[in-house]
Amino acid sequence: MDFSLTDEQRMLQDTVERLVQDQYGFEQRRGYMQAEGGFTREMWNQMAELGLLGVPFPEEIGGFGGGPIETMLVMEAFGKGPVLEPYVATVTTAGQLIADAGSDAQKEAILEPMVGGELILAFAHGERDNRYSVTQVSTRAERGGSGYKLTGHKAVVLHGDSADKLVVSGRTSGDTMDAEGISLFLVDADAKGVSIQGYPTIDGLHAAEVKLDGVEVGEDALIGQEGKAADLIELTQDRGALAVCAEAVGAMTMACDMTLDYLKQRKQFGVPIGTFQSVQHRMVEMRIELEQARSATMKAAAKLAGDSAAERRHAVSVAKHQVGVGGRFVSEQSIQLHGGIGMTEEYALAHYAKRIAMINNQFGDADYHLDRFAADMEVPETA
Amino acid sequence: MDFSLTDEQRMLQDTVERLVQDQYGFEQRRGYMQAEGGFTREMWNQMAELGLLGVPFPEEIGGFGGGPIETMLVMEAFGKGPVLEPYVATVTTAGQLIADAGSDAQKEAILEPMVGGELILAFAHGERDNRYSVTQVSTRAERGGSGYKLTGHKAVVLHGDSADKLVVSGRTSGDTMDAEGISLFLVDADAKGVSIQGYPTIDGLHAAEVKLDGVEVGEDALIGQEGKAADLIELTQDRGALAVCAEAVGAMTMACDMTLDYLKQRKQFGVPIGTFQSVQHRMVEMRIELEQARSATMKAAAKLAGDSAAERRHAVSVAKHQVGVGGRFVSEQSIQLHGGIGMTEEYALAHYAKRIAMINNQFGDADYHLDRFAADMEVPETA
Amino acid sequence: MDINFTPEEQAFRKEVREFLQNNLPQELSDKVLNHKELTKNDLVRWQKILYTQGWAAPGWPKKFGGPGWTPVQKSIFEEETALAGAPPLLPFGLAMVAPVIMNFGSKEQQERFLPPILSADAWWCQGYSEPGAGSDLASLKTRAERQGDKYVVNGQKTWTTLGQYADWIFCLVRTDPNAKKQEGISFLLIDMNTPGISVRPIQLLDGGHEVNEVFFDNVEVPAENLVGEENKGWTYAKFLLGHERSGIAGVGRGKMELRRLKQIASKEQKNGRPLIEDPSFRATIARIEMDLDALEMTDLRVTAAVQSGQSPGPEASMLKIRGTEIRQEIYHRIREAVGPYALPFQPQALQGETDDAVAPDYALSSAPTYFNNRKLTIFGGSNEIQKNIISKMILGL
Amino acid sequence: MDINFTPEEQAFRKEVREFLQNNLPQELSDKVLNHKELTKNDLVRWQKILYTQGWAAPGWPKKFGGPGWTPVQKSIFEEETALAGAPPLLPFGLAMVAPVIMNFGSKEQQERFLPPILSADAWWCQGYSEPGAGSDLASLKTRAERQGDKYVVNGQKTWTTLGQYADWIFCLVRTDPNAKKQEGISFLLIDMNTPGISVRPIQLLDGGHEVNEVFFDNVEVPAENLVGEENKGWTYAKFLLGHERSGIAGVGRGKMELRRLKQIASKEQKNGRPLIEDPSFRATIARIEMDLDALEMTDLRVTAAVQSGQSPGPEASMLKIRGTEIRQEIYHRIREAVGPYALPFQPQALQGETDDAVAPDYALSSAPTYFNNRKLTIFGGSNEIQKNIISKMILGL
Repeated sequence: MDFSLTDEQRMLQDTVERLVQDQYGFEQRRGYMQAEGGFTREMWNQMAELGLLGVPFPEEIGGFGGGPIETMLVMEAFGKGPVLEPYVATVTTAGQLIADAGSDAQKEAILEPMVGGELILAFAHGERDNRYSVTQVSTRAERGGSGYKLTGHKAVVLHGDSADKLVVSGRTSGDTMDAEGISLFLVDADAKGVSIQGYPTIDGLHAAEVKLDGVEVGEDALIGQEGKAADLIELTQDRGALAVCAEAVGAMTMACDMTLDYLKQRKQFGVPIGTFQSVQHRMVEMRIELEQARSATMKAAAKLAGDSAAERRHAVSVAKHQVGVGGRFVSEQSIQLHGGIGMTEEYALAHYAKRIAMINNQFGDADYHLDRFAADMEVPETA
Repeated sequence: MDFSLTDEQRMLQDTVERLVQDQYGFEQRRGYMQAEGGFTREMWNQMAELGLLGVPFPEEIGGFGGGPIETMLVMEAFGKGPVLEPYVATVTTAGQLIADAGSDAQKEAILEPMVGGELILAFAHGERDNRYSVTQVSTRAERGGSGYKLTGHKAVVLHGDSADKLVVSGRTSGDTMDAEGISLFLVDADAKGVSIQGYPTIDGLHAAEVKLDGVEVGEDALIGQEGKAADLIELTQDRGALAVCAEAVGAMTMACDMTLDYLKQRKQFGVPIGTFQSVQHRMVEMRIELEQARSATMKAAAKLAGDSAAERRHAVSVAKHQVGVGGRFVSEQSIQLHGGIGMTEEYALAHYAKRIAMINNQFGDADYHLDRFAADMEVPETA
Repeated sequence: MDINFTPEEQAFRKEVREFLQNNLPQELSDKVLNHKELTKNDLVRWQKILYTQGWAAPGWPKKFGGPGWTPVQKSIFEEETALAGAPPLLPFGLAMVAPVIMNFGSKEQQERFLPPILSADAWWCQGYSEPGAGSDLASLKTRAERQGDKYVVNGQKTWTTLGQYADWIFCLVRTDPNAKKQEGISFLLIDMNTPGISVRPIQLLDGGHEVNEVFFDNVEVPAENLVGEENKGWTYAKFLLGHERSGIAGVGRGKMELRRLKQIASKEQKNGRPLIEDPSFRATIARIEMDLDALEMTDLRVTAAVQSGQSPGPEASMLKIRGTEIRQEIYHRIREAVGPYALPFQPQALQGETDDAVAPDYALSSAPTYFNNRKLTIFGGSNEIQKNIISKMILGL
Repeated sequence: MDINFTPEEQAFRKEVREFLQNNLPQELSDKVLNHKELTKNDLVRWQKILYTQGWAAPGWPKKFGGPGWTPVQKSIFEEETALAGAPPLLPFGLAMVAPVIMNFGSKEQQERFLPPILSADAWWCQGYSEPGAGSDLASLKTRAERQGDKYVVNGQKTWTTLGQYADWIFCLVRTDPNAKKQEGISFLLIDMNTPGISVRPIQLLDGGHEVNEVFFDNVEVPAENLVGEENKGWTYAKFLLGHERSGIAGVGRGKMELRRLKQIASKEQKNGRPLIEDPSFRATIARIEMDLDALEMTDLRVTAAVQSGQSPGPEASMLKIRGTEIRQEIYHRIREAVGPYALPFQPQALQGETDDAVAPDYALSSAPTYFNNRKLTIFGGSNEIQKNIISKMILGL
């Protein structure tokens, strides 16, 4: 057991923290948001130059050779922005999925340019009524001609409006609720029949509705085995969940720190409000939630690096549930303890609070992960 | 809308409160507990003389002619003891059940002596595995000879060890889980085949396991219609629930008052602990839970007096759930704010705290009533 | 004890309900029920409809043109209008400055100011909070110096709700800087068109513009606009804070929002079935309904006490605490119910431009409404302050 | 970063587990796992078994006869013994007075007192709290006056856990009544058989006799029983309070109790099916397991920090708060799981006379255990005090 970081990990952490500290000031961030798609290519290229886009990929293709721990370190630092770039969409979900299951041709076409910052990806799995389900897919992928024809509507695709290529789930057989029969495809964002409507999200990021109207793709667009994508989709969603958990830990750290500062500075009735005991105890509870979220996220990262899917599901659900529930507490109480100023758009706290809260609506909310955990839960034999 | 009491109600309330105040001091109560069955016949007779045992019965048989509101007033005052006598067992559950559904002969044989304090009853419905279920009954009542033969095990029958007669549920047809086929019988406690094992309960009352081993009763022992007792059992359990909710309100009032006193007197670090803001706010939250419990109990009493079973179920479940959850909070926090002294048997607080907590284990706990409420819950049409 | 409404009260409820059916424009209730943005015109329009009926000021006595309702009638009116999706009646004129003018203002002030408040011809806002005076209101610094027949006002107010539309502002100002904190404060009525007043919007985290900062730079106010006596303003402020507590529990609003939650949970899916059929989500909703049901009874108990002449007092603080907690829980659950569709931020769709809307109104408004209503436990005396009040006033701690 | 245990640590866990399988009497684990009453003999018996193995004092260095374990090894040992249902090792001798004697006692004191603590031949109890000095311990009043080569002690201690069995008590006493609160306190070791000492049982609400009052009436204590310097006792007390924080989260115990909750919920029925299959009860259990799982990682993080030489410090307070909350929640849910069978009060059945038992041990012990464990958030520094510590030490508030 060893919670210390390797020298390489520490350097990575320093790099990202410095990037965020130097270039993600409140006003700077507001400026970046004005760019098309809600982030600047300059920053994205800088991330590429620093090697961040290659963190979880092998060194052969220009990657850092890292794993979930490294992703956690990057995302935690990103949470202190919070950073606007399509990192989770491109690198953590779609990119890692291709690295895992893509054909050699796909990997060659995608990974190096992606690591270099030239290619943005998005993971288009969600649908209007599927909530956070892994296997509820109504998008159809019919065999025809020399490939497949995709028809369906992909919902709230993170950074779908910036993506050059989309990883799309579609059903090659079975009914909407079947676990079997789901396949994944690599689709050009500008392919015929693809229409993408992007929009900002309330936490300052971007997402898109992606409509597929008889989009024709070749055999070579299939990622992995036909009809067998469910496990890969679940793994991908768990990776996304870990990434946003780590981001939440970073953002919760900032929310706690800002609140603590405020409690020391702001005076009411002639004394700093931090001298009121009920306020002190609330702050303590916020810190406990933060530490619990940090612990659960560390364990989830470790288990994502392991090879047991059951342990991964278990640990990711614990982390995402804790971030959902504890994050809600930190987000709400950081606003509450700030009072009115905590509700203003001109003040950085609100942006952390919003991001923390909205992370619950991505990659499975607290209820989703409680359900999954409870279904899997080990029950000892009775004597 | 009028929350004031009638003169008669106020007199009743005064009578009971005075009884409890004068004769239910902490040491007095400890003395009563030593008597057989956990209460004294003297006190029971006094309650009879004051007319309390006739509160919900018509004046013709010596009753007070009251309804659920009057029961609430009596029980709330009893909660300030908390009183040990078998009032809920005898009067509120078994007694009212007979008044509702008994034959003329049964009423004549039971009610007047009961109101006079000469006859103690108990409601024997629970079974080892039925938790709080209305309709899960495995006790069999087989037709035979000139009546029925009862076989089964009735669990945690409140004051079953003092009862002269028991109201027993048994199945005349169907399977354990069926709603139909349940009947009620009046059984002498000393009938052949009845064995009763009494014991104290942790909150200072008494209960018993009642075993029925081929107990033969006549046709005239049947209460109401054969096989149709489910609704009556549910009504009876709801009456019991309302009674213990009101008792909880009385006990919660005492727990809050004692805690408030303690906060003003007990000093730590040179000041009364009530000057610490986190303690103050906890006390405020306890009071809010108390007021919510009081409100919900009042509504449940009003709805028990009405003629809609659906509204009764709704209101009783709200009250019992609130008493379960809010009572837990008041019970636990009153101990917590007292510190060690709150955990000692020699100090009255512990007895209120125990009674409040254990009320959750009678007549349906918070989960039971949440389930029932959720199943019944009105869902508006969607536009 | 009878928790049922009297036949008269029931008839009154029926009358209100029928009036709403016939007179509440669906355009308005649609906006309210979907948390779309209400314009100034929407709010004025609705108050004028009520004005025609004589119901614009539920809390006013007949003498000043109010309906002279009992507390129970007011409570019924509030519940029915909330359930029907009527726009709120803004409190700043009707329920805040008007009672102060009625009780402490001169006859001239009453004649001049009250009628346009009633008819929605004058829009008022509140000038209480300052950057350094929030919960600790008495530490306010805005100065008003008497110069002949006028006051010259300098300073800043903040969190001024809908001040951008206001014709008038009522202000607490410091007239005696040497007196003790609570003394030396006066209550002044100021025309928002006076030179030297500027209003700066504060953008809130939900993207909306609801509150403002108001700056006073040598603003000249006629001395006749002083309410009551100079340096007695704190008395009036306390009266105002203690006066209008009816409806503080927001039970009607809570019921309306709970109904929305159920409707939304019936429309949204989980594993191919309506979300409301999911046992754990259903239990969550049931828990909220149980809490609200108990709160309704507590609210009625307080209302009945007021009706029989008792002061609501600090019990109102309990209603405020629990009522706001319940509302916030509902908004959280609505945001949860819509899943990933809580993310899209399309304020234009909530302002009526629905062409690009990617989700139903209830989904698009879910997150902004959740964030906006964090204010419930902060403004109007934070819940922490309410607990301090109860602790001091009821518990004597 | 590697959250897995090293091969050496895993081997150690295996060794502990095998030892427990072979040496923990089932009679004892049955009592522990069903919350039946443990006698003095039970506790002594178990410590003597560990003593034979050299494991009686997990926290002691080898020098004094301890196993010299690392913090991680200690944590593994605590978890495995808890999971196996081993009786607790009482902290009063092993983990409280012993470290003080090791660090501040004379060589003579070390040689005299430490061996019998290790071998369970001397039973120690704690003389800290007084009726007027609980959370505010430094306001203690028990006096010790130096008279020649002895101290004469007068006063009262309370909440003395298992003092009824004790051979020795370690006391904080006031030796200089004129000094400031924290100064003038000394640390004294007192033979419980000394004339003038009387022990009065305090009965707790669960029916058990676990704590006592101890009265001192002109009790003569040899001056050689003073630990360290006179009037420096507060330093040693603080050392003691800060020293033995390992295991404060009670993760092993929490896991064991959670396992019990699951087992009980598998045996108990709801609507004819095992309670654990009820979606809402199952979700309740799952929530607890999730909280405990996260706490385990937090505990390991703190343990690893201690292992690498950092002081656990106020982080231990977080572990105490969350750990006790989780345990109490489990006890509440066990009481809930057994339904009406939480009511029967049959202490004799929990002492082994099971003829009249009307329900399984786990049901009969459910309510007493629930009530008894209200102590978790009160004793050992209440959770409120823990929050004050964090507030001051970590947050700087």
